[in-house]
Amino acid sequence: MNTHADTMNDGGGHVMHKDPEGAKTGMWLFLFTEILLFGGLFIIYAIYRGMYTEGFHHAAGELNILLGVTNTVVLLTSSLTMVLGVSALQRRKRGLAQLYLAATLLLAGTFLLIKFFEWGAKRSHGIFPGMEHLHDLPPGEGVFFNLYFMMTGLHGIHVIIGMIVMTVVYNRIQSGSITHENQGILEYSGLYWHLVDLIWIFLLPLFYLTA
Amino acid sequence: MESTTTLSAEYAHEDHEESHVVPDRTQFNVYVILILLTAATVFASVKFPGPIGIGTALVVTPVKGTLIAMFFMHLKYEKPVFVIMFLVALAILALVMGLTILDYLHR
Amino acid sequence: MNGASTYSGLVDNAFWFILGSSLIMLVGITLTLIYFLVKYRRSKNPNPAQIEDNRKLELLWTVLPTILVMVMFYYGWAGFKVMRDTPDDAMEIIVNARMWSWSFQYPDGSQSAELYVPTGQPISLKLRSADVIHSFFVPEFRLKEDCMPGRENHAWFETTRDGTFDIFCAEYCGDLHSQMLSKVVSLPPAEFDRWLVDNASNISPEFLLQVKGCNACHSVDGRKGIGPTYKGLFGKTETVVTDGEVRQVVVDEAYIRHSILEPQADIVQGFDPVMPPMKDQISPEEIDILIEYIKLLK
Amino acid sequence: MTESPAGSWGRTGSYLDGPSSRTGLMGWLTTTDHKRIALMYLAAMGVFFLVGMTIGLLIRLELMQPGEQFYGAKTYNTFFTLHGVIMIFLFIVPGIPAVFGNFILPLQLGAEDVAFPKLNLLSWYVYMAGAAIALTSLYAGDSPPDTGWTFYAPYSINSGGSVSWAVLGAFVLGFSSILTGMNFIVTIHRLRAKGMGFFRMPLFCWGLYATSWIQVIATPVVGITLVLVVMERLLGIGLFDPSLGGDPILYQHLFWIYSHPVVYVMILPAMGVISDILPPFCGRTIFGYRAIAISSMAIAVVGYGVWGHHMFTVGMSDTARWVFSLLTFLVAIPTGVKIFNWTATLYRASIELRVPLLYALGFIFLFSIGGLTGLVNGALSTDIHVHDTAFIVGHFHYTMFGGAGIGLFAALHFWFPKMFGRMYNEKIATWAWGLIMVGFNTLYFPMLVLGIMGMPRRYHDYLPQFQVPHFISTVGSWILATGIILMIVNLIRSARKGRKAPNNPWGATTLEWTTTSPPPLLNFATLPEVKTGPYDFSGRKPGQSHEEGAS
Repeated sequence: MNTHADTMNDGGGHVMHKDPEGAKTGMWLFLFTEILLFGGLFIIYAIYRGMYTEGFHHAAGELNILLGVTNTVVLLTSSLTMVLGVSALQRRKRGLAQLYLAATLLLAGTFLLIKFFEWGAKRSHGIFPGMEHLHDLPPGEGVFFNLYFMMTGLHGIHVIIGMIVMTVVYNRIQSGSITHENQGILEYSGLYWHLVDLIWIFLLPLFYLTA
Repeated sequence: MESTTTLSAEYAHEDHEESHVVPDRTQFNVYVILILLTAATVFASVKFPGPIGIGTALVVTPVKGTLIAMFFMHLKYEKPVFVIMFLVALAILALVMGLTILDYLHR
Repeated sequence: MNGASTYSGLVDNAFWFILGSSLIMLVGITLTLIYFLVKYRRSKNPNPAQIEDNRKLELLWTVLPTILVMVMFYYGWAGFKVMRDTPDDAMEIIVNARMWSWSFQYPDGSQSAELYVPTGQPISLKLRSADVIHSFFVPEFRLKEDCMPGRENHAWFETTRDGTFDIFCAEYCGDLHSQMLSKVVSLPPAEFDRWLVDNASNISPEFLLQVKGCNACHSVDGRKGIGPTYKGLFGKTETVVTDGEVRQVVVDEAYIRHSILEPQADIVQGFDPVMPPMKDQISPEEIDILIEYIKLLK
Repeated sequence: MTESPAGSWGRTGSYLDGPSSRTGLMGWLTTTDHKRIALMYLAAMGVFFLVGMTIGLLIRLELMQPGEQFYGAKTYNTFFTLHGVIMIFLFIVPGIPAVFGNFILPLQLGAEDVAFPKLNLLSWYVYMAGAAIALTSLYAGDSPPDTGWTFYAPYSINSGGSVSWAVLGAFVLGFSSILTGMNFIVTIHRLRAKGMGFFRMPLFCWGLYATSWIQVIATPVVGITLVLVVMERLLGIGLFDPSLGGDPILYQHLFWIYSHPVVYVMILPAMGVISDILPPFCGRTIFGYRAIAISSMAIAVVGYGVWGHHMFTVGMSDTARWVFSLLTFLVAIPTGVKIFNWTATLYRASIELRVPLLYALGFIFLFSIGGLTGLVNGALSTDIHVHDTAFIVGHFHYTMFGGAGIGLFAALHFWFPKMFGRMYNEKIATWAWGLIMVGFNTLYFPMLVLGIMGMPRRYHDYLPQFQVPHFISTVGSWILATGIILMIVNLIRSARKGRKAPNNPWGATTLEWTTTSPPPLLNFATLPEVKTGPYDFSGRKPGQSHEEGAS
């Protein structure tokens, strides 16, 4: 008489219901918390940018636009492969889905690699959180760089988490526990990955282009 | 006493709905538009640093974000409740950001 | 507690209005509740009425409070507006807050540890802090504004009568927060002028210790405070921590001077690094006076 | 319906006994049953509350007389910090949602559990981890944190106390709060009983719904802010440190963007509790159901725009100050609407004055004082006088303890028979209530007076003119503590030895009373279907339970 498709037992005498829409609602709520997490940093950025317009302008000139834009393209492409992966599995093309997922992973790795070299270059110039040199810069430039490292750093952590999740999903498609009928986790990790992309879309102009 | 054993049936009839499959071609088009918009923003800010560059980024970036949310994240194909929740979250972020900026603008 | 500033009456009006209408509402609600409790108790009224709502009534108790709180907002704003508009003829005094003392600097450059003002003269305050957030609070003036490190806040007042009024630090600022007290002394203008002249010529070491806030933490009688005592300090060998390294130094003139200007450089072992740098707050001559004084404290 | 192996038992036995496969301590620590998780929260919070209360008593003891009485300023600063951190982050924020939200929400909705039972258990572990980290700060580093629960920069950046641990603890506790909030939103959206539209939900569910949204949306902001404070301490990133170009006022903005809405996280569920308690003891439906439900949402939304009233003296622009003042007054209106509706619910009712109703009325009285003194803080000129004084401490305790705390006690006495299947001694409970009410006002009312006199808060020592109210306040703290201990002893004894509770001892109408006391593991023998609003007393004598009405 239960209208829910599946009713499972978790061993403790408890009935668990499969509710894809509920799970998706939960996933979106989680994404909201991510947006607000970065939102706090965006507020800080807005205030200091108004306070130290000059300092931000000068400091932003030190960042490499080419690397920033390349990384944007890399992430946008990874979003595309992700979305294609999801629809491939929906159309029961398991191998293709895995291929797209692998491509997404590869692109995510590329993003991190570029970020690694970018940070390294800055570090060799004494520009890194905790380094004395930052305190000697003109007003606002230290704030800019610290904010840059905090925001791209937090974003980088999200990329790493995304890669871990995708690896798990890849293996579970392989083992057959994620299928076209049961593809929720793939879909949710896709949502997460697009959000990571979406946040980068906003970071690019803030730090590389318009400051 | 009630006699039925139905649980949470309000949305139950929709539970078996197949997820909407968006054609790959649509997603590919969205991707191309996103790349073009990125190029436009970069071009504007390199060629015309200052108001035009900043203005372009200010207009284009939210458009890119909307495209990702609508197509890649399927919001266009979800029930309105998801869009409403999303907009509420954004509105609250905008509210608190706006009020904070208000303080600094009038210092 | 009687107000003693020109705008304290405005603030008190807002207080009376808000507290008065609040009291009426509180008593009204409480009495209504008690009346209903007695009148509609189950033994007396076994058959309740199932009233779900009443549009008119609900509209009434939404609209009336809205009007009431808007009036409250207006009263609060009216008093506040006056508090924020410093008159043009105000005398400017700089308030320096630091852990855990106050000093006040007058237009002629002289300083004092208690705030002296002429009665009936608007005083403009520039509020500064050397370390963490403090808050300048004079209850009798209904005046409070924070002293923020890295920026300058402003406030003003004009006393309406001669007298002495308490100054508190109202923003928590560490160990001796509750000792960070001072006084406003409001004098007739002629007396104030005389006081100002006397004060400017006072450069005794005891006065300096007070004005610069040294004696909040450093004793002259050997008592252990937040910082080391001055008694027997000169010539003593101290164990200090410099950049995380422990070393021994003999206290001489150079060491004292350096420790006043940049206190965080060498921290005497067993003490917290809480002293603000005095670079902008003390002159070389004043340091010399203090050094000579410390030498005498055997 | 696919019956689980333990199925028949899961629908008849008590959740307290557990299936034979899961007994003892492990049966609790690995449970995904919302009711058991609720009790685990209750146990943990009870301990933290007692610790916080003890520290509070010690603070009052020191303040009984001016001068140093028992311990020095350093210890005092540590004490008020710990009292704040424990009571806010460990007790009152998770308080009603984690205990009664968890226990009652699925029952009121007619569901078998929350939407994500495993996540629910995870929330409890995250909560315990956060508590452990926060309490680590007592022993890590040179000295315990001494910043106050607000962690204001730059003091929190420079302080020698182990602030980072306390801050990290608060950060982790935020996660627990977010997870609970997400779980409740999805539960309310997806697991309402058949026929239960949003406007047929009990008002406690509405309170939780509004609360959950605040938890989800506001908590991340303080999360990132607290992380930045830790980064500031570790790396000197200078975002809040004025000596490195940062702005301490920005820290306060970000802190209060979360911490003002979070007072609604504390109070909205309590308001829901009161709305649920009144109808059964009045034998009638609540007055203005929709207005109360909508006002909860209104408070949640408007609550995001009022945080600036914590900052009227920090040097914000004058424009921002009056805008925040105006918005603050707007939030008073939906709050007033609730109080008027509750009062009107007593009109032409059939009132049975029993313990839960006593607590509900105590809530209305104390919270009214809290709310009305809040008007003083909303108005600009008056707030400037009382800001950072004992008045704020008094006001805050009237709203948060008199509101959220007494609301929690009310919930405890209302749902106790359902949770433990036993009744408590009502006579002792009434005495405890009396002591709590007397002690509460003796303790906190003098603080309002002190604040208006100009007594700043967080003072270890004070001038002689403040002595009398301080002395009275300390005496009040002893009366209050006696009342609370009496209440706790009574409840603990009754949970084990009280007489068996009927399924519906108060004659209430919401769904949790239609199942057995205590409920079975799967909550209902047969899942309910809803055909009326939540407080429909038609065809029922006041005080009569479901079954009695039917027979």
